[in-house]
Amino acid sequence: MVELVQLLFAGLTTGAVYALVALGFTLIFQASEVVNFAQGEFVMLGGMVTVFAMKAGLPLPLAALLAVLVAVATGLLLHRLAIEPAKGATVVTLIIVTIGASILIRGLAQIVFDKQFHALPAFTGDEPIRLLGAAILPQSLWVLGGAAAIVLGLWLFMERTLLGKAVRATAANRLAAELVGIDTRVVLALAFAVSAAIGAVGGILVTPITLTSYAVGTLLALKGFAAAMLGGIGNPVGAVVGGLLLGLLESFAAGWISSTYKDGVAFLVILLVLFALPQGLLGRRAVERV
Amino acid sequence: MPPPEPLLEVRGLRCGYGRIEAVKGVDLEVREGEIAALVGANGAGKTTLLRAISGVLPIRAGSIRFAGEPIEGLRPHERVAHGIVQVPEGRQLFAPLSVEDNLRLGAFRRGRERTEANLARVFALFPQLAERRDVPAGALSGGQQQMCAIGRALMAGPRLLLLDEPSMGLAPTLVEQILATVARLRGEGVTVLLVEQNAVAALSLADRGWVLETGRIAHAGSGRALLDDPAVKAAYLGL
Amino acid sequence: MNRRRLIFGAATASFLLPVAVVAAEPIKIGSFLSVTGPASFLGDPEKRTLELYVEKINAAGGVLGRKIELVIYDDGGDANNARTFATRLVESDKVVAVVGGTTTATTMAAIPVLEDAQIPFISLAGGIEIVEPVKPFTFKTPHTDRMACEKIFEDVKKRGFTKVGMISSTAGFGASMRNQCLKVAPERGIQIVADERYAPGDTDTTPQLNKIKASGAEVIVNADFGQGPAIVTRNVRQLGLDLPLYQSHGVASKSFIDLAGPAAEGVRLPAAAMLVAEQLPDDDPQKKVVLDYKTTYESTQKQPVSTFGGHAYDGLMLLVRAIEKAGSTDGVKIRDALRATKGFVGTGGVVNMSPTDHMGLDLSAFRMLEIRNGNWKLLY
Amino acid sequence: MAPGTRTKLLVLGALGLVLLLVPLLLPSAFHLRVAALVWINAVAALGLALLMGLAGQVSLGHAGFMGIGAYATALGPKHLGLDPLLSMGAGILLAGALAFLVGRPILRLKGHYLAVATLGLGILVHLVLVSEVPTTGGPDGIQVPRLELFGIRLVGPELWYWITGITLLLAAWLALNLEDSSTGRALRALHDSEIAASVVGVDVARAKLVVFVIAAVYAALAGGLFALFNRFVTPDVAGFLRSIELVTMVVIGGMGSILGAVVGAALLTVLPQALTLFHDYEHAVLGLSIILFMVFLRQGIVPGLAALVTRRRPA
Amino acid sequence: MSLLEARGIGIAFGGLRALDGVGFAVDPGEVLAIIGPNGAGKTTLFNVVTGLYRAQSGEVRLEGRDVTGLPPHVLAARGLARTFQNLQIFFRMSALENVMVGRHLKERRRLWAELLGLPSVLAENRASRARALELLAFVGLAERAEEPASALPYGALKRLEIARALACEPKVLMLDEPAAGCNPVETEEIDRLILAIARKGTAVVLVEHDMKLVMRISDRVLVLDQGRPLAEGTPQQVRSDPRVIEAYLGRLGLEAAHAAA
Repeated sequence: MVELVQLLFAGLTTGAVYALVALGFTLIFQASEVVNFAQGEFVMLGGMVTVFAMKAGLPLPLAALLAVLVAVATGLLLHRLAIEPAKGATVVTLIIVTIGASILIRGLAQIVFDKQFHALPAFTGDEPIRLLGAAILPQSLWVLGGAAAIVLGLWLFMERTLLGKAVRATAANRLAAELVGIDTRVVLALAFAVSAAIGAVGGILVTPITLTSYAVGTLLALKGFAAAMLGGIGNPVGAVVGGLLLGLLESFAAGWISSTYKDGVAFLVILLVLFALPQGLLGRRAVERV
Repeated sequence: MPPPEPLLEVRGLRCGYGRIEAVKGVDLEVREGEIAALVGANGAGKTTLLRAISGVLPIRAGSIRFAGEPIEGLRPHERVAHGIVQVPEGRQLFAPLSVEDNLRLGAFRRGRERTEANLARVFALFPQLAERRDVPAGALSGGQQQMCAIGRALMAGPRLLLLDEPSMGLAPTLVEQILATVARLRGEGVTVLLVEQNAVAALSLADRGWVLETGRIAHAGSGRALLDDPAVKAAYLGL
Repeated sequence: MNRRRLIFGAATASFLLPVAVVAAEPIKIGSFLSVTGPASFLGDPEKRTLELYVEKINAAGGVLGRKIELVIYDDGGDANNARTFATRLVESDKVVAVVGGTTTATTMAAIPVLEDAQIPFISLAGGIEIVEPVKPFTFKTPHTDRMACEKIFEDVKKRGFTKVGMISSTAGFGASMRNQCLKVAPERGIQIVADERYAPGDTDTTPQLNKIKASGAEVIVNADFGQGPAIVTRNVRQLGLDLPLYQSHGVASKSFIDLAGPAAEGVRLPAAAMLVAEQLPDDDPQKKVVLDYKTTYESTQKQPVSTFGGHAYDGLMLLVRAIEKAGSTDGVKIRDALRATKGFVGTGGVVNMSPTDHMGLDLSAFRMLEIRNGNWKLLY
Repeated sequence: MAPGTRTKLLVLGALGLVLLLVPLLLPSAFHLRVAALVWINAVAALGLALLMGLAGQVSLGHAGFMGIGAYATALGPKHLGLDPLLSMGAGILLAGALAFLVGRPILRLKGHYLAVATLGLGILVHLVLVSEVPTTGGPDGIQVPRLELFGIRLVGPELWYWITGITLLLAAWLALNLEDSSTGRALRALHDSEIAASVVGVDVARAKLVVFVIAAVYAALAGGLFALFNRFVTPDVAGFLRSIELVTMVVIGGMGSILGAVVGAALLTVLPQALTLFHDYEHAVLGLSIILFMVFLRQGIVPGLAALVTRRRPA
Repeated sequence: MSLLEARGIGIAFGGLRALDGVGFAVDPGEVLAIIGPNGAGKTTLFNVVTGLYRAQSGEVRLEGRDVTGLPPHVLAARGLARTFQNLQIFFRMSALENVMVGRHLKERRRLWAELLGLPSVLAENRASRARALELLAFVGLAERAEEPASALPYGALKRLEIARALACEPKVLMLDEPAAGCNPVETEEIDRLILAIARKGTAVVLVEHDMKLVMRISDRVLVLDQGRPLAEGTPQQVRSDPRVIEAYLGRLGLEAAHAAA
């Protein structure tokens, strides 16, 4: 029982970060059909900028804000300088563009920052909370709470505001969106900015637990992508479910099956899920129209 | 008294995709309150021309003036703000969003109060939409989708409505209904530029028409005159 | 006639010597390091150290009166790249010797190339297979992972424990040290009761630690470098596991203490003397060398010293010494001189090489440290 | 002469010419070594180009097959005492068999789902290579014995330059033949519309499986060549980044273009060597170059340049 | 026994009944038109018969053999070919190659021979090419054979699809709105084409909105409404059926239907 709770929380914490990355993937994918492999770099920027801003003497909240701003600016630049000029290119070409962008951002980060690992202090102390005999980090609760707040906020934005609906409209039909007077370039930029912000917040929340360095983005992008696909791409709920599930899978696989093959177990499950449900868990099962 | 300035004036317009020039120097004008019809074979450049007017396709040469102002430098959403609204070919609804959301998004550039009034007006025009306001637009039947698309355009309060193939893929009874709606809109003071496959129906409705042939205007005149033109009849109307 | 000519030649040579020094070709020393990628925190200080000291050597007049020219490539931690760069150093840059190879994998990939070309190669990686069996032109400066296992187990026994729970990374150094520890354990009377792994980049190891907890282990040994050990250390404390925790020399830099935070308190590890330079007794032969290096590095690079840079320092100095001793840049002669190294005091220990020992360090080169009050404490 | 045959001769001629010219222009052993790496990568990229460019199926795990070919070549002699060449053949068979087994369920997936499934497959292969230390040597890699043929040791960059170059030429010839055949047309057709292809009688699932197996075999062949040539392999050959690199080669060179795959392989193999000039800025410049190439030559280098040339030519 | 026979086809998508108890039969050389308002299930019926959708009830028989639920490529091999309402063209290929793909079933494929480019493969290519050129000439696209399909105008693509379907040498040809989006002149060409195909003994089933076309060329007409059969008979019978006029034709359609007579 203790072990179960322990594994559950470990999985949820990791999964929450995957979920945030997957959510970023989904948002940009919905608005532009671009699978943004630079999504992990936003998480890296969130953590790294906060670390270096705090080293420069800023208090945590200000440093975090700065980090989000830097990530958002990076996201906007990515959109303006790489995605926008490549408009009309094929899906795979756009993927390669974002991979190029991710190498570029990482390359710049290793110059601007350094190549070492860094930590942030936990927001509310390191003293574990005891729950059913298991030890839960206060920072884990920050991660879970933060992720939940982001998901809720995003949901309200998309469902309840006209601007949010404009984003969904652009996702559904870009031409029609332009024709009703939506500036789709702004909407796309918005999607990149929001994705970057989500990623950065994830990075800030999780760095006290996981540490960070200029290179942490690649792996997160990979896992986030897998999570987004597991849930069914283009579906924000799917992204969150996929992320949490992937985190739990890894955690329980490590705890109960084999820590060596824990990533293998996770990907094996993804493969099996896709074989059974080719559109992911919550993806739209569109009947092909001919 | 000189004739009033045209609402839309297109001069020497050229545009196309890639290496293909689909519209090769077109002049036309539409006056306030008219129904104007653009007919011609598939691939003649009708849709391309409409896309250039609404701004989703960049032009290569020529000018477009709307209400006396040059608009060729404006982006599509800015043209919507000026009152040029296109109902695209194939409806292009926001399929996963509800009918009401589709309509409200039509008024994306307008104030909230007028949106409510407009919504009531559209629902009055198309009562079937009111009944299904919470249904995802993608689940509507073909005719209802066309109504929704026209309704969405009306939400923007257009001065010039660009209608691209509103009858495409619809059963004959529905075509009649849609065309009747177009005639009714003229009565409400909306200027309409109509592109139609169904040339006879379109021209019999239109005050003014053009026959487009491989990117150039081949015949122009009042709708009636074009319908009676033997050359047009033989080549385009199949009569 | 022949003789006269020779004498004349020699005279001319000695006369022209100062000119010759200026005009002489620089000695090219090559290096391939993992400056970026997962081992960048090793490769980066290594690169800085090499550049720093080559500059210092050149400023002091060079070697054999010739300047050193350093050619460094970044293999990004990829062994295949390392091999290509090794070839490039040999074929294209025509270096006389190589000091580099951040990881065991990159080193092993490069060895055949450099051996074929008969180029002396001093590796900066830990794996024991680099020098065992001995390869004619391959040397290394860091302690091996096997030595770390032995040192740790020695300490474990001293404290009266025998049951060890291993946790290691699946990649590179961690994997290789795990293998060595598993091999050494029975010899040292140690029982490995748990053997858990995690992937590089993993951010949570509590599932694995839970299993160790359940296995009845008395101490935990973590084999890895980079951020993994910091996460393990934090996780151990977070789970409230009250077991002694050992790390390896792979974490021997101040950043580990920063990363692990208060959780690092009480962690033990075998490491080179450099980390505790100030605490060394004055009669310690290494004291001067490590203090010198530490101050030089920290004052110029504005970052805390690590033992990894020290390995590069040792490698470069060993090589320079050998070239001077050999009086030549011929590969075989340098190799012979390297093999004859005796009593070289480096940051890693006192090096005594032989034709059968291309590392020249013994267990005494390792010190047992414990982290106390956020700093290294020399135990013995 | 049919247009298909003309293109075939043109492409093979161009490749052959480059093959002959490189040793004349860049005679250093290091250059030849890099060139041999280019040819090896090009073989793998070619297979992927058939899968991606011809049939429109993405694989983000293709390096996994390369890894199988490479490790079979390394492990056969070590554990089973097999001849390296024989081991390589076994590796190629193994990769083909694996592709055949998992191909059907995986290729039912579309677009990004296919991407993530192949990604998973690649990661699983990589994971096995990393984890099974007693067999594979783990992350530190493993030495590969020298290849001996009829008692002659095959060593030296010149020799390997020719071995790999001629293999590439053969691989390209086979690929070009496939392109201009019934199966090739079926593959190109299903790229545009699987439904239309199926209603004219193309067994879409089978056609995709065939090209997937061919692509896997090409990759495994490249992996085997790499192992023999490099004489050292690490699990990196099967890693995710290698897979991405292969995809980038295909896309940057120009999807669906045989020559493009070779150009892409050349660019991505040579570029990192050239970029060592930039030292710390190496990665930033690499990332930037990829973006610029894709933005300005979005169909890929070969088709992009071809389009430029034809546009310049007066009509 | 008819050449192609569908009986009691029923299918639902997410609870919505798209087809319910629909059937038809055609004989060699016969032209059957299926008409009905949008959403009546015409295309769905096509998709069921050609194996793209799996029906929940009913059966399809081809030459008396049960072919229900067989995949499209197997049905194609049995002699069923079709075109699509929304064009399904291989845009990366030339017009000629599009039709050559249609020869797929008539080509012998041995992967090894293809990889090695053996003479037998080259001969096969030549044969397919020659046949495809003939078919392009038949639909009036001979001089555009080498052009990329993406460069052809809409009307030409409609005919290209027909040529591709004919390349399979089908016993039954199913055309989904062959004249949609075509101007009257193009429509007439298609009209002639269909009659020529039927005259050669191929059964033609078509879905079409253009009443003039339907009335001119059909032997029989099946009217669907909301997934159910509404009427069936000769063009004359159907267009004077009050239910059909009410549900579908309307004033304009009726005019057109009579104009064609």
